[in-house]
Amino acid sequence: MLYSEKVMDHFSNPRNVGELEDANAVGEVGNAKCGDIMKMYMKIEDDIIKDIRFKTFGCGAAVATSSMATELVKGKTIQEALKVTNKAVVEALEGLPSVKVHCSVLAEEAIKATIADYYKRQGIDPAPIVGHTADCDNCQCHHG
Amino acid sequence: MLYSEKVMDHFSNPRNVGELEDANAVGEVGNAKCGDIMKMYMKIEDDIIKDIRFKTFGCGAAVATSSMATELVKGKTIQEALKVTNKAVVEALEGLPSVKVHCSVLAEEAIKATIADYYKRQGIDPAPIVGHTADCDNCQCHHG
Amino acid sequence: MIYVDHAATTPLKKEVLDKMMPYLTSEFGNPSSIYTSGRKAKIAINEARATLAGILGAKENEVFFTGSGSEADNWAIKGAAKMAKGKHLITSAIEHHAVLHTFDSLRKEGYEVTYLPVDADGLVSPQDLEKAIRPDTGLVSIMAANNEIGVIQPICELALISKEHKVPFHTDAVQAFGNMPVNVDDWGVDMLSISAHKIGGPKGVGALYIRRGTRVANFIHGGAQEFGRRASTENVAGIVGFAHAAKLADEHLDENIQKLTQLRDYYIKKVKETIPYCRLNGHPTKRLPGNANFSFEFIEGESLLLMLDMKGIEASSGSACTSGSLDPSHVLLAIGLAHEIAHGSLRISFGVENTIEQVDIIVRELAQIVQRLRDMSPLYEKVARKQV
Amino acid sequence: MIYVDHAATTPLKKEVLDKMMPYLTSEFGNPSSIYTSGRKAKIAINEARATLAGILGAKENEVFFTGSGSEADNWAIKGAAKMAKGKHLITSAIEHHAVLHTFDSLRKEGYEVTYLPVDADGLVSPQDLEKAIRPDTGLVSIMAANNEIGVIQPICELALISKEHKVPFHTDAVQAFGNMPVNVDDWGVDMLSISAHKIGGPKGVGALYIRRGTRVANFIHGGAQEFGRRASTENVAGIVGFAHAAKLADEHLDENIQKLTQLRDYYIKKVKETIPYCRLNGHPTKRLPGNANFSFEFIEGESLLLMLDMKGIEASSGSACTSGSLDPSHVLLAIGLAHEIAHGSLRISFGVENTIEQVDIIVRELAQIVQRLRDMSPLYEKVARKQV
Ligand SMILES: Cc1ncc(COP(=O)(O)O)c(C=O)c1O
Ligand SMILES: Cc1ncc(COP(=O)(O)O)c(C=O)c1O
Repeated sequence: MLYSEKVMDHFSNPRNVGELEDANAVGEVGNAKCGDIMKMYMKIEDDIIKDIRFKTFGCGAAVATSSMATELVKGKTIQEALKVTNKAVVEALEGLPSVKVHCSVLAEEAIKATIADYYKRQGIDPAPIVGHTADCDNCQCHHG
Repeated sequence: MLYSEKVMDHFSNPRNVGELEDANAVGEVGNAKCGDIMKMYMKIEDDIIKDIRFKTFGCGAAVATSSMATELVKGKTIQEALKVTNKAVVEALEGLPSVKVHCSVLAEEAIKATIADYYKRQGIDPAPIVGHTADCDNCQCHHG
Repeated sequence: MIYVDHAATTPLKKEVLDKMMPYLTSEFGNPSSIYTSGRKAKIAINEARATLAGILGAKENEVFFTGSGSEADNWAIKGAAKMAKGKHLITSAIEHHAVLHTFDSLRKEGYEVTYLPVDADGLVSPQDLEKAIRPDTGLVSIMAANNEIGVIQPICELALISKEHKVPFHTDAVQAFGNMPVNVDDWGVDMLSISAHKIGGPKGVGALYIRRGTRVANFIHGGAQEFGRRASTENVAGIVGFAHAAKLADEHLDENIQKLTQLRDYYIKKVKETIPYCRLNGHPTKRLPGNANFSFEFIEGESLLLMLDMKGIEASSGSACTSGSLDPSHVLLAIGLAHEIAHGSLRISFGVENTIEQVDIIVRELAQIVQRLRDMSPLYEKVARKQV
Repeated sequence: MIYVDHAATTPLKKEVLDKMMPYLTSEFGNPSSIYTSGRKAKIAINEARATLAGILGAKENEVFFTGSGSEADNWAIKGAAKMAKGKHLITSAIEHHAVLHTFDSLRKEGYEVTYLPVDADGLVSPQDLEKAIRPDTGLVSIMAANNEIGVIQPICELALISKEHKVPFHTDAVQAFGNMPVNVDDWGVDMLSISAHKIGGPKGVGALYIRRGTRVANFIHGGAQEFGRRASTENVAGIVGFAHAAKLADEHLDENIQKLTQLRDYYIKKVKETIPYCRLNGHPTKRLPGNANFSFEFIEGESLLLMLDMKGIEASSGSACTSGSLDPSHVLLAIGLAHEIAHGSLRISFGVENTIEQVDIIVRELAQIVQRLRDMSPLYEKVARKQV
């Protein structure tokens, strides 16, 4: 199992790590049992993701995908952000070992969950816009 | 499978090898199918083995046991020669690999068969004196 | 670089390589060949076998070289199962995968396997074994020392129970050998697996001890090597290296144990003093001298390893063989750890070349890294808040 | 010393050892470990696998390293038999013991095995295979080139017949690999075994090619090494050495074949000219470039070998693996030799370091030794008398 240089870069210097004091959207996906939790904080203004932070409990790939995902959506509109797929994250990281691809799925779900939270806080039902968001009872531990 | 130095000595410089022109006893044991034939020539006078030669088709151990067996009985009386067991040959050779012990049995049988031939030529039934001699229908190829 | 993952593999000792070199250069003969170079190779193997047998307290014709510890485990377990009268087998819940997955494969073939549990310290209870043995039990296999948490089982007692019931007893001593006294008669085991690369020997060579009279089917069929028990042209250099590594380990066993225990205990004490929310996994004293396995709450092991690696420290999270897998270690779950805590474990396994100064460096770096990972962990957030 | 037993084993090439050395010294990491030294080892294995796959015309995830050629044979045959729907298996009468004894072990487990005969030249007939295949045939295993008489089988044709009947086809290419072009697609085989020590690589490492989609049960269970197909900490140095030896053999294949063929044909011509009562065993041209196997009537092979050895010439009588056994070679019996003639056979297998001058020495010494042994052979007596 070998990580790309890009993964190692984002793991060792994760971008946008930490909490966001004035976040108006927070999402959390994954569960501790599975060994991966991603929590995302966004500050959204005029449908644009002005700022973003994350906290992650997880492996190297989990940290790197979190970091890359935040980079990919930072400054983007909500609509653009919702189009960021796990595949885009994997590509941006120049590949992930196959046993770690689920981390990129988690990253995609973290973005969606955070945006869903934003809509909820606005009193808007996120489901029609964001689609089904991560539900950790469905999360499978034994991907390998 | 490792041969002792003594075996290698008797193999590389076999004693008493060849035919004996004036032999008055010749015995042959083993068979080609099994990969071992020992033929012994003796010149017996006054019940003493005055001279002895052998020819052997067989492995290193077959040659060495033939050589050692001839040495052990040369100059001995028939009675002494009949007491030479395969064990004595193995001991004199400082051991044989277990898969090769049957060669020493063949050597013992060769002595007996040759002495039996001597008695036969004298018109004496060898069976009561020499006992059962090698019968190659009983010889087993698959000792190993 | 500070290498503290000797349970995964060890550096090949210089003296061991020196002994191997002739067999990697001029002495290349095939030990089955009867000419000079073949005989030299054969003698080298015989000597290596005598050395190992001597250390194990075994007879020479009871020691068979294999291509790895895993092969030895597979051979022992499948070979004994095949010859067993019954279809019931017993092992423990914390075996190495080479044992566990071998039993899994036998289950698929119709065998029934009982997995003895372990207590919170990681110990198998002899009473549990006693209770588990049935008239149709064909084999008991319990490891001598665990690769993850280092726990040393009461092999002597367990083997005795097995013997009383006339059930052959195998032990995976891959981690124990070279790190504690291992004697097949003192333990009373019928089969025992070992591996060279765990004790300063080369990778790709192991051995299986089979007590005379124990019924075990062959595993690799073919040529008449290893007394007709294990076919393959022998890895002469590897075998010679294995024996020499074992000899060195044996000669220095007492001093090595003392040194490793000192490093381990110092490390354990320092970690407990320095890093909150940690727990030592495995029995505090019935453990391999070089093994210290801690769980650090709120963080995940792989990240921890990678960050340690960036600081030049090479250690392990669970067993090296399970990396790439996403399940937390079955050993840590078996001793009762919650999944999320099991995920955050770090195994340090010292070797004699490690120093007290290195331990200080490791603990210092480790404390910082654990803090850094906790700071980015959503699980720690809540705890941190409560603390304020 | 004149070493002409390359079919038994080969000297480890200096360049190969050089490539192995880093992994016997500083680069000792366990390839399953995720830290730097582990990753370096992993990369080395990946590269070795890519090299071998490239030479074989295979995909990288179709090549699995093993601990020997014998293990590869055992794995392929037992693994395919286990997954087969039927209980009928086919092999040839002249396989290496690693194949033959593996089939024997399966017979004991209830499989039925058909042993295809060979003609006087040692060739398996495709028609025989066609006839032998039944609806319940689960595997065909026929060696590419024989280790004793060097005969090269029509693998392409044989594999095609197997394929037409949807039966997986395995070939033991341990002797073929490195001595002739070996390409899994050209041959159309589903599995193929090779071994490092036959091509200037180290002892104790082999490989099994398994075509994607071929159903083969695992053989050594445990850790997730080799894509989860073959457990054991990898013999990193051995694997690296294997790949480099294969690369060298591949790069020089044409010139090596030319050189070996020249040595072989010169030797065969000289022996025929010089020594009466001899016969060349195996097909005169469909044979490995370095192999010449003669039977010399009235003498026994072991004595011949020992005497050659005393003159510094190392050669073989039948396969090295069968030495110590008293049965004449099953291969020589299969091509129709009488027992007594089979006993007197000598296999010379040349390597590229041999020279024409050495061949002259060999033939000169051989002629003398054969005569000496005949002079002490009671079988020759009669012939000699007739001659007078
Ligand atoms: C044709 C053939 N198959 C298999 C083997 C076994 O290979 P290894 O010695 O690597 O187990 C050999 C040589 O010993 C061989 O010549
Ligand atoms: C307890 C235990 N058993 C078996 C093995 C397997 O040994 P090897 O890697 O030589 O196959 C290992 C190490 O990998 C181990 O720690």
